[in-house]
Amino acid sequence: MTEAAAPGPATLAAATARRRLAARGAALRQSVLPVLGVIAALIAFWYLACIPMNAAQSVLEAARAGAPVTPAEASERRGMSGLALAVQNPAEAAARAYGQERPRLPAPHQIGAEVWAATAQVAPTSPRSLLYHGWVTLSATLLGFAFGAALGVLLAMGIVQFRVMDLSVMLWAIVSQTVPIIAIAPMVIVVLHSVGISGIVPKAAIAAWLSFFPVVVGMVKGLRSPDAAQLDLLKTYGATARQTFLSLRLPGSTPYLFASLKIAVAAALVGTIVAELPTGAQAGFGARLLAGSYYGQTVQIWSALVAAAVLAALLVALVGAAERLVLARMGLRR
Amino acid sequence: MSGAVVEAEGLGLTFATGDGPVHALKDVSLSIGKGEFVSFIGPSGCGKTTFLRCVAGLEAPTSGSLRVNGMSADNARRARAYGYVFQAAGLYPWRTIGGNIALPLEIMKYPAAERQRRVRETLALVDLAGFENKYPWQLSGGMQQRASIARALGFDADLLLMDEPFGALDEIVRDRLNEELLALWARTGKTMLFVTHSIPEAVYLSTRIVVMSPRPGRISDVIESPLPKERPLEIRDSSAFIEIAHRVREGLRAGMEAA
Amino acid sequence: MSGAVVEAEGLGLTFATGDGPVHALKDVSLSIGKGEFVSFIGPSGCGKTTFLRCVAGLEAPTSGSLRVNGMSADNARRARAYGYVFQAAGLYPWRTIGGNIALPLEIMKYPAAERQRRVRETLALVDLAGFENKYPWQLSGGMQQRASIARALGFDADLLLMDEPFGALDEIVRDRLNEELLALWARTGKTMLFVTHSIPEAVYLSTRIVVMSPRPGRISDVIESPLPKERPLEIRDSSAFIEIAHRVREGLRAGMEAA
Amino acid sequence: QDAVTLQLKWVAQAQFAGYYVAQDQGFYEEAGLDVTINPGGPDIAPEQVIAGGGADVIVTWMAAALAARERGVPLVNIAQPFGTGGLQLTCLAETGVETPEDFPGRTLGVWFFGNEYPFYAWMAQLGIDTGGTSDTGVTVLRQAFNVDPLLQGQADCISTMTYNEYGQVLDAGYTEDELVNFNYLDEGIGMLEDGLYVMEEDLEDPAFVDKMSRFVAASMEGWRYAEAHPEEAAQIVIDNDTTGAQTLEHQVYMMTEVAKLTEGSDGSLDPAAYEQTVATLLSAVSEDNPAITEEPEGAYTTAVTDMALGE
Amino acid sequence: MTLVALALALWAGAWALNVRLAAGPDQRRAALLVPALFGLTLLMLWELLVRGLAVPMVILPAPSRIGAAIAANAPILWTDFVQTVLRGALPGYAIGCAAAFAVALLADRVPLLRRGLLPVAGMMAALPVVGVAPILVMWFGFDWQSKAATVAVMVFFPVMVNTVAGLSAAEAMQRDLMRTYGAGYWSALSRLHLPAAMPFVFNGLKIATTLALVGAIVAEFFGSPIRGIGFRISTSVGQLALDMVWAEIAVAALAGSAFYGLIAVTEKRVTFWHPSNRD
Ligand SMILES: Nc1ncnc2c1ncn2[C@@H]1O[C@H](COP(=O)(O)OP(=O)(O)OP(=O)(O)O)[C@@H](O)[C@H]1O
Ligand SMILES: Nc1ncnc2c1ncn2[C@@H]1O[C@H](COP(=O)(O)OP(=O)(O)OP(=O)(O)O)[C@@H](O)[C@H]1O
Ligand SMILES: Cc1ncc(C[n+]2csc(CCO)c2C)c(N)n1
Ligand SMILES: [Mg+2]
Ligand SMILES: [Mg+2]
Repeated sequence: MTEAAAPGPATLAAATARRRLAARGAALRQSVLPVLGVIAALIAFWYLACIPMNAAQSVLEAARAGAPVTPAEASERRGMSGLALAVQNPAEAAARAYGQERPRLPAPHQIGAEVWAATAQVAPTSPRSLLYHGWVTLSATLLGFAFGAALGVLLAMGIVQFRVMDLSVMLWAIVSQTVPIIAIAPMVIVVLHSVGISGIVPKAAIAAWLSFFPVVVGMVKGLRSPDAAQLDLLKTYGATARQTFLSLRLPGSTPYLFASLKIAVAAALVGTIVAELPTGAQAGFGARLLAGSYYGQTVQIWSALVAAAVLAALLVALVGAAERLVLARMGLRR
Repeated sequence: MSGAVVEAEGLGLTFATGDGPVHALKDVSLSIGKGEFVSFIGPSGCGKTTFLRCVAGLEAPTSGSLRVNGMSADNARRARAYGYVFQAAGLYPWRTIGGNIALPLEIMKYPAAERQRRVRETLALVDLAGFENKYPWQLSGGMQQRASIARALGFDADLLLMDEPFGALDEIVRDRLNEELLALWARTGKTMLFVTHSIPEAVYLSTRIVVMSPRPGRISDVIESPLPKERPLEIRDSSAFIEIAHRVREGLRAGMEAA
Repeated sequence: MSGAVVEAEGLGLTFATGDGPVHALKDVSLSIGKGEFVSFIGPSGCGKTTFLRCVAGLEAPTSGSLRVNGMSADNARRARAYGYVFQAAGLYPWRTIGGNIALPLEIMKYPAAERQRRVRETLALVDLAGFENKYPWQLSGGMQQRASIARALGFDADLLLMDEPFGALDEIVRDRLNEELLALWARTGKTMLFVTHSIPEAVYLSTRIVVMSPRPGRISDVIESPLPKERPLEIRDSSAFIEIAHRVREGLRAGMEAA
Repeated sequence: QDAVTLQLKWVAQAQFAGYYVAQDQGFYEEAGLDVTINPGGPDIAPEQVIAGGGADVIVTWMAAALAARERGVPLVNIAQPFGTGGLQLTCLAETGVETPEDFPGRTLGVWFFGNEYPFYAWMAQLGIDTGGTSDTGVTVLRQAFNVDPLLQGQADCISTMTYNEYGQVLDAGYTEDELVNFNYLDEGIGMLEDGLYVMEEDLEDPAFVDKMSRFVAASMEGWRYAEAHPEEAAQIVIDNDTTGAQTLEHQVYMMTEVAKLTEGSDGSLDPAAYEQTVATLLSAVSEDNPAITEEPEGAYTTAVTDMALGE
Repeated sequence: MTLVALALALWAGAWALNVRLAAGPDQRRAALLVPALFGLTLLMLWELLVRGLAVPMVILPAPSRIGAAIAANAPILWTDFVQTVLRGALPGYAIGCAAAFAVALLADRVPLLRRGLLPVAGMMAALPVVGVAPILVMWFGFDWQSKAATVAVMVFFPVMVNTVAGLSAAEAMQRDLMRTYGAGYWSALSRLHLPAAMPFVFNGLKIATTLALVGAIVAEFFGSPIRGIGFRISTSVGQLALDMVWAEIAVAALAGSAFYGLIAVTEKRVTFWHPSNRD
């Protein structure tokens, strides 16, 4: 490229900006719109599903209010499916599906209102704030994820480098995951508590328990993904195990590592929430879920669920962003 | 015995596959001295690659003995005795072309400045200057192959194992690289094991030509070249050259018919 | 216009890469009639593969027009107008060699007995009889390449696109396959687009030789061959042959120097 | 100030108002105590926590405490703030259950996790099979700690506490006369509910006994205050609810109902009620109901309450 | 304390033995012996530590007591196994995986759907089971149906995400080949995309096996008949019968590992061609 042929810097900048805008527009059409479309379809289906799901209560309320319903007898209605009830009482079922206090399936707007009320309308430090509970859960999740990911990577390295570890650890790592965590969690908490450890650490320990496994599996697969030809090349250089690891296995495993980190961060969140159930329903999304279930507050359960899902999505997106950054640096994104 | 860089005695290798064993090499005996340029030629599937892999310590022979630089092939490998150009380019997709060529240099702990210098030089040698920052998939097949040659030439190995390095190159580039290779060899006194399918190439480059025949892979003929060390491209029109080429062709044909 | 199998007009293709655009093809105009055997020759990286991929509808040109069998390249692809031999073998690792060759036959719904027959025949044609049940990674580089040739020959396409199909083969097998290919072409009247780096091969096979030059890839010369359709291998020693080969070499050299 | 850790059996709610009120009103502080109240949860067994050293004193049901005692956790009742119990079986009248004779063939929701002992004792008394296979038996559903099975039509009867789940059924739109209640107390298999338990070896230390007596006294003061001021007590509970999930309305209801259970008690254990609990448990020992197999010894002490009330 | 010291010595000894075995010539024997020895060491360590430190039984029972509980309660454990694994986990696994596979195919077919569905699916994948299970119990009743539903929901996302990833795993060159044949969708699917996807699919299936059992057990915590692994665990915790709790945990772990092993063996057979399985 000669200087003379190059366009002036101003035009170049303008062209770049235009291109970038166009690219952003394309990205919008490519990624955001389909997501919105799918979400819209889901929500539409959700609203529709509310009618039969909540029909029993709708009809009960209607009957209480003196409206004629079929069948008229409560005992006959028992055991009828929601769909049948909705078909026989379409008007009542549709009209009363979205305003119930304890719906079987809350409508999206009810959840939205609850989430809004619990985030925007209370101080973020109040136990009534979802942000507060989100932070409680998030902090344990991040700590557990950090531990779990580190442990997972270390184990995977050991498994790939040492045959003993491959033979002994892998099997038992699998076994550790088949142990019902919800049964173990309370015991872990009681045991740790009895040796004086409480607070965030027991929760993080359980989060780490769930999150190390996907990392081990993915990372082992990734570290073993280089094919024979690629390994042969390094053998011809007489590369040490360490060098083979650093220059071939590690970069080769990066895509696998990130795929598993995404699963692991979601698993860490689930682990934290599980751990929050027996810790005495004190705080965090787990406590919200539990308390909601004890007091029949379905809307509250769902809003905690939605909040947890959003948090998970954010965490996964964060890992995804890191992935794009790293892979782009490595030239692996085309 | 001393001075023999590669010393094979009754070498054999049998692959066990799902439907029966495949005899890739059988009773191969060969001694290659320091500074020799030995070409291997033979029909596809006759075991040329397998032999080179044995020398490189990448495949374990199932019978016979093999010494490289007086050590076992595996120890020679660990001592970084050789450079290897594989039949397929095998560049690492996460490294740029420059990064791929720097890879062995990094592993052998060449200082950074030296690495840069060598990458630049070998890239120029294979005519890829300017492609340093491209990724492998952005290169044509022949360009990838040249990058892999550059990768093996970048560091100082006394023994070079090259498996059809110029197979995907056009005649002109190939001629140029043949000349370069010969010059390099003359200058450095490296020992060369070179697999090719081109008879003229084999004759032009080699001090000795090993003709192989297939199933099981054996040495069917070994032809010493009387050509001088100094070889301009025009030597290919000389009668001596044509005569050797003819012998190689005959050897190949005989091996084929016997099989 | 009618009867033109491939019709390119001012064809251009630019790849956008991380550090700037790469002009792989520029202003390529070419018309290939039915039954022609056209070879493409040119230095590594000049755009031969890219041009073949455009014809196959695997790459979309960024400028110019291209018709294949009177349709767009994409429609021709859908109409299964051609067979393609890639520069790398690209066999599916989960299928045996036989399974790989049967793949297009299955897709094109050949009856099972017919499939079997054709697999057997084409395997024999490329000298791989007996390897039907082996997996790709159990074959040598040249054997894999032959399997991929067999895969493209197994079904009846009127147009064959071959990208350096014989690059990894020894001279003898190569000669034999050259003869076979020529015989097949003469028998069936297929149209051939053939990329090679070997000048004698191009001259021996082709009715027309397209010489390309690099950066950006352009056609620098088109050479019509006056050789008769009937071509014994010995024709390569004829003066007509040597003369054309010389022209091609000159064309190549001129293209290289201009670039 | 002496530190005391109290492990509750359940989440922070008005069921434990007395302790929260005592804390909030400074009764503990006045008694020279620094009390930490740890709420429980569905899978935290307070008996396990105290055995592991995670608490000094726990709130639990007597059946569970006696069972733990037999399994090597020597718990001792030191006080019994709940004079009577609130556990009942609530049925929908529309299903046609009116008396225990209507049970066979029905699906009954039962709380497990150590709360199943009274139920099995009762069924043994009624002679009803609980295996779920015979027509004359009942199908037992392990009910989560909510009322969904009744509202969703999955059970004919469910376990409720007068002060909590029963209110939830009412909140769901059912009226009192649409519901049929079987109170365990009325059926004669009442078992002592929320009591205070400590480890036996701790009681050997007079300083600990003294600490506990002050704790019990202050707690009972808290209960008295809570009974008198249900609204305020409910608000205190809400303030201590770190989940932020409770509603004041429901906690006021709960406080009012809990008051009915604590009103009669000055904190001391009624030995007759203890005997009845033990007798009921022993009368129905079975595979499903392995609470205790033999008469417990030294499972309660009046020393603490004597001291507390003596002051 | 001596017991603790003994435990540590035992650990060191067994590890040394394992290192020797793994480096030894008989790899087949090592593959069986090493993990067994490792597990045995863990158990011994546990036993000695629990005894040496006099941990109360209600906190952590020793393996010998757990073994005794298993032997004494075999019929109960069998009933629970049938309820949780055969009636809850397996049907749920089958349904969830089949649905995930179908949706993944659909998403792969319709690019718009894929771009829209994947992020949403990622979000749903992170829905905590403990939140979903009570809702599903409310919807599907307390018997095995709700357990199967929970399992189906849990396994759905990992299988789907992996399948979608797998369906795009074929290399550019392999796809180009299909394109040159003008292969139709189903042709390319069955001959290229499915085989190429299998390593990924099995990845998902393997993750799903561990989730399946956990899901079925978790769901039992939110309402169940009076049998099942989860039911027994939570009831036994309440009764402080910790030996029984661990007996059930052992059953769950055994069943889960066997299930995992089954899928892993199938994977080896199906993806024999993959470089990681070749030698
Ligand atoms: N995917 C791609 N991205 C960027 N550049 C590419 C890509 N594919 C090819 N090129 C570039 O296009 C040019 C032509 O490549 P092409 O593969 O057509 O060459 P070729 O003539 O087939 O060479 P060879 O004989 O070495 O195979 C090269 O400079 C190459 O770097
Ligand atoms: N991993 C393997 N498993 C089984 N058989 C193998 C394996 N590698 C090579 N072979 C067989 O060994 C024989 C020799 O192969 P080799 O690659 O050495 O041939 P080659 O002379 O290099 O041929 P080409 O010129 O085609 O590259 C062939 O018949 C091949 O099928
Ligand atoms: C661990 C545990 N869970 C449930 C109960 C039974 N119970 C007692 S009070 C109450 C009210 C809930 O608001 C319930 C369910 C218990 N005693 N312990
Ligand atoms: Mg080879
Ligand atoms: Mg090419």
